[in-house]
Amino acid sequence: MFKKILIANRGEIALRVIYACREMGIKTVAVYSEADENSLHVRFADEDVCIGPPRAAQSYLSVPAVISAAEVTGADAIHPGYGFLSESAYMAEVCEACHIKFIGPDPRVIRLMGDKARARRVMRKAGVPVLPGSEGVVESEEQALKIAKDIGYPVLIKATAGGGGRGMRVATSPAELSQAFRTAQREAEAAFGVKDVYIEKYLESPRHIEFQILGDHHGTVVHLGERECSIQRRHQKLIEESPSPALSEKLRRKMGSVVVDAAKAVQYANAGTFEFLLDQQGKFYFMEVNTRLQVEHGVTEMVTGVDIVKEQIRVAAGERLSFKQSEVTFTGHAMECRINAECPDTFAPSPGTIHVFALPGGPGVRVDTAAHSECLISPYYDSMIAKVMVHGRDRQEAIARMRRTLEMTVIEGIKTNVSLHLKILAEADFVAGRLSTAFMNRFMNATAAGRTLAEAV
Amino acid sequence: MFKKILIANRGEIALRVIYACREMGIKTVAVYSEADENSLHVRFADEDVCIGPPRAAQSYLSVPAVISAAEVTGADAIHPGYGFLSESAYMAEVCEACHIKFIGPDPRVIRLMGDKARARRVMRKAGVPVLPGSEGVVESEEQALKIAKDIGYPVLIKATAGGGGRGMRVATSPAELSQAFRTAQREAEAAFGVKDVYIEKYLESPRHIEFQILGDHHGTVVHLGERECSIQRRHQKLIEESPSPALSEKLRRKMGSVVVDAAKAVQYANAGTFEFLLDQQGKFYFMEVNTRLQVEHGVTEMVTGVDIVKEQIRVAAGERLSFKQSEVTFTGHAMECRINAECPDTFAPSPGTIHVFALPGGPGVRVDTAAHSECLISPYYDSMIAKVMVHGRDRQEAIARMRRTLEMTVIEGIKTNVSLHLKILAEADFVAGRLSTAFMNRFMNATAAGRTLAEAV
Amino acid sequence: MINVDELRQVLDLARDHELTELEIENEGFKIRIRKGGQVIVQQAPVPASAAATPTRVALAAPPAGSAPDPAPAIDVDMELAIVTAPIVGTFYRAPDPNAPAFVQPGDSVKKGQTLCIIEAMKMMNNIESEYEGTLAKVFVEDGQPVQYGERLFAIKRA
Amino acid sequence: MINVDELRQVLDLARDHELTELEIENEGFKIRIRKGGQVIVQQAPVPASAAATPTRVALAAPPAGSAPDPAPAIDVDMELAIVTAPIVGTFYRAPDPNAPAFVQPGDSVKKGQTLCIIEAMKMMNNIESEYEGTLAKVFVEDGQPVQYGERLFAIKRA
Repeated sequence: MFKKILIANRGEIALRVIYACREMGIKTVAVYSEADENSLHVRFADEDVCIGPPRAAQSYLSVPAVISAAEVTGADAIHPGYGFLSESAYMAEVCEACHIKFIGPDPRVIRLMGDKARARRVMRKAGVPVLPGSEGVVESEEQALKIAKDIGYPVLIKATAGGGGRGMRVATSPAELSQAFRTAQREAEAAFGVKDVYIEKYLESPRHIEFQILGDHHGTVVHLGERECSIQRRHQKLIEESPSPALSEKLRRKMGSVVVDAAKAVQYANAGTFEFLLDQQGKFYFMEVNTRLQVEHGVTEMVTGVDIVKEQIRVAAGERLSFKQSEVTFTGHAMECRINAECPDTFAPSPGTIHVFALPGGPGVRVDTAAHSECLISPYYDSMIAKVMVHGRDRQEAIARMRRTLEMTVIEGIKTNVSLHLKILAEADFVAGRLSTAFMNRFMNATAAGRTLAEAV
Repeated sequence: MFKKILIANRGEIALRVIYACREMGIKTVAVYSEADENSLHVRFADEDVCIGPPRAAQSYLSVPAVISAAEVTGADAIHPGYGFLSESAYMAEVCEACHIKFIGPDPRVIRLMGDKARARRVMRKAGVPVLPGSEGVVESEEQALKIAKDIGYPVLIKATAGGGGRGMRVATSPAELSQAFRTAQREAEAAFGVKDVYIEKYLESPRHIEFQILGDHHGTVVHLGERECSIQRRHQKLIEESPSPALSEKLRRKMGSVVVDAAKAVQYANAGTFEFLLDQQGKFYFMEVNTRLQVEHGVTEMVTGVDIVKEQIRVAAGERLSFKQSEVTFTGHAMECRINAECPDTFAPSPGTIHVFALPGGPGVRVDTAAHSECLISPYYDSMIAKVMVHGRDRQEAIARMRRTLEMTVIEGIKTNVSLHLKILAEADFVAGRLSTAFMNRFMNATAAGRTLAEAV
Repeated sequence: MINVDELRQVLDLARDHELTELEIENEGFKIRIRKGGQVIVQQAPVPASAAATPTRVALAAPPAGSAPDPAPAIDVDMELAIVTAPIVGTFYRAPDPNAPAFVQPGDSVKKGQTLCIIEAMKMMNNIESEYEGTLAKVFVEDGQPVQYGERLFAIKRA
Repeated sequence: MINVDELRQVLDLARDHELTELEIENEGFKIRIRKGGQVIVQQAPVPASAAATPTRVALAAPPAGSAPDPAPAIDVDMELAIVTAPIVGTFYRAPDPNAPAFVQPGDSVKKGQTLCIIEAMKMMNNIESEYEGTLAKVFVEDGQPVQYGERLFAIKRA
């Protein structure tokens, strides 16, 4: 087992990794930018190294800075958390070259899954349903028009290097397609430095369903069931839950076995998430694989009792997974609300000092956060300040528990989206489990219409 | 179902009841003394009523004040929490007379269990093993000497109205007995107004094992397994866990069925706890029944997934228990540390303002507390400021999780016993599960000896 | 007692509204702030007999609109005695619905004279005056619930 | 930036220790307190070129003993320039173990002159002076790890 792990991240996920390491008796090294000197992850790591100025590109995203910090502290492994360098194949390769274990899949797998068009091809070969679309990169407008004609409109144009909704465009007609194709290429080039795009069939109101997997270096891959993350705004997840109200036991087993087979086909080791779209007829289509720990992993931990971060560390150290697929059980229903430092109406970020920060306890509540009273939420990084998770006997109890938890949450000094979450949780469609990735758009439009009406009266 | 519940308590347990009520859609009324005006339970209840000055006798312990508050607010039920009026048969009777539901057992059962000597007789009749001892109250020194000779020394003299270790004395010889008998009577009279005492066989290093039960008004009684609460100092519990490392599955089933049968024999409805001593040979002896919600109920909630407070409310409203004994499952291992505002060495209370209060999250952690940054811990009430609970796959993981949670707990402005807990959690006997009610005495003596040695060197 | 957080909130509000002078007085608690000069915080003396109701300090900064209501302000210098509720219950101004009130504003009041009834647990509790003087104000409407320490009457002492 | 909590902690400490005067200075941050007079808090100007290391404000009130070490205090008025580590790595004062150090205290230093090497990811990175002057102090021992922003040298500017 590792003796010392460097955590190449900040905020709540850095603390989450410290929790796991302390429970396993492993020493930790925190790295931090100058903006994070007073952060809890620095306070609670055994050692800490300042690696650069506030801008992430020169600190948390700097491979040399992180690797040097690992070298000077003698860390034998690096946990990248999520975001930052967690899906950098280059980072994983440099770790390999420096004989530091990267706690994540092999660089080969990261690189493969990072190329969305190639991943799609490989997954289709492994028997995973993918949306009808182009075979890899679409080179020209003519080719795009031909493919769209074959698969039928609407279609989605996506950057092969994509993520977060950038370089993504919908087209409902040939006329729109020409325009959208060029826009997507431009956006892709601006955002990722590569203009390559591909084309897929566009689904109207699909659900976002993802499967959590864990693989070890002894050929074992298990899945920990699904999470439904359909409540998104501009491809940013807001609420995640497990199980999905849309999956029958039969569909869960089918998707689970497809996912496990596909992961075995690419010799997947460590934690990963297979993302799918599920249409209204119960058909599922592969979107992408996230080759890292996910923000919303806690939801799965609550229903399965598996500590995903500890398993990541164990398998990275060469150990076998501590359980078999047949030992995985699903109990009750879990849900997560991402609390962001932002205005609940305009979504403008709201950095600043939190003067009061108090979250309730009680049965079935878990809060992962690096925030506390009198802490500064810096403008340099992500606006997520806390993950409020609840677990109940069923979905209804989970929703009731989430509501009382958010109602009794006190965060003062900055604006947060707590009130937005409470409005979503009160929506009839949400309560009934009628979710889709179109939910938030409809919700925002209805809210805006309500406001306009109220102003008119 | 009730429309509005008045919570006749304060602190974390008042919040705990608010959590349950909000999840069930029931309105709440907080009562408070002048010392608690700024407390969270007042803030988060739907209504609040000041019922008296800081002294509990004139506020939280005042039956007229609490009942009047229920009447003026139109509450249809009262949840008494633990402590204060929770085991007052008189309170339960007044509620009955005022047509307000008391969320607890019938006054008849409370009164029976409150008389320790009578409860012992009834339990023995119901087939529950009790320690050899007197048949009810011991009137004279002569009678005491005769009984002690029959059952053999050492013996324990206990007040029939006892609790918290007051009116309790051990005697190892006839000479000691005469002295101890008179002292116990005097203490009992001073503490409870009744000098009645009885005699039991005294066990050397027993474990404190208690069973959580729930009964409804339709004749169903279930047990939710045991808690081991052997880590006590002066009869105050410090650490509780479930399951007990000492119980085999066979013994658990046996004790569980004894408890359920006994509860049925007295037509027990609502939540209750049967306390036992378990000797080193695996024999168990009835001590007493607590006819209320227990401080440590959360430990049982973590391993069973049952929300005990919600069940209390349901059965008080006349509903059936929402599950059967056969549906009760036990998963993993849970542990609770009671965090007190006190000096960890001298145990002197440490009231004052908490300036910083931050507790970590992560998987398997639950913190029930009414404390927060900049809150005042008043000198009028109990020194317990938080209950830190953890749940792990097994006892080892639970201990590791508790350690990392307490290590990363930040409470500043007052003294707390967090460091004491960390020392206990590091003890070889504790880690090995070698627990007994004598543990803390041995631990304190060893610590004191260590200090003396260190000072001598 | 001075609550530093409360003080800070008050000072923040004063700044936000660009006040140059602010004075809050609420049953024995008094804050006076002058900008450009000094900050003065002082606790005004209250008659020992009146139970001082503590100011609620919510965790939340109070919205500007909910600042202490200045309407029923008690001028301490006028030697007003405040009678507060000694128990929780329902407040009645008269012995029965058809009877006249025990006392009306302007009436003279003697020590030991019944001022009102508070019903608690079906018991009618006569509340008697500890003061001699003239009834200045009735704070609670007939038939309303009162909590412990709630203001019932102000008596201008003789 | 002034951290008010820190200041309060400082003031509490000053009171607890019955100090009549206290001065803390730490790379561009300066607090001076005089009791009986006024409280003066000011941010001293630092040379724009030197990276100012922020003061760590721990959640915990710092124990009295861990107050900023006054030993390597930099007198801003003396026009000392501070060279800090631009990268994380291992600090070497000489090109190889047997060679003499690039610079010694008292040596004159030119702009662009190599002051030391920081090894990071097996690469030797020459750290060059941005200042002209005389080397006043070396803060780090040869072969020690340095983090970003850590002070390496002080140069008395010409």
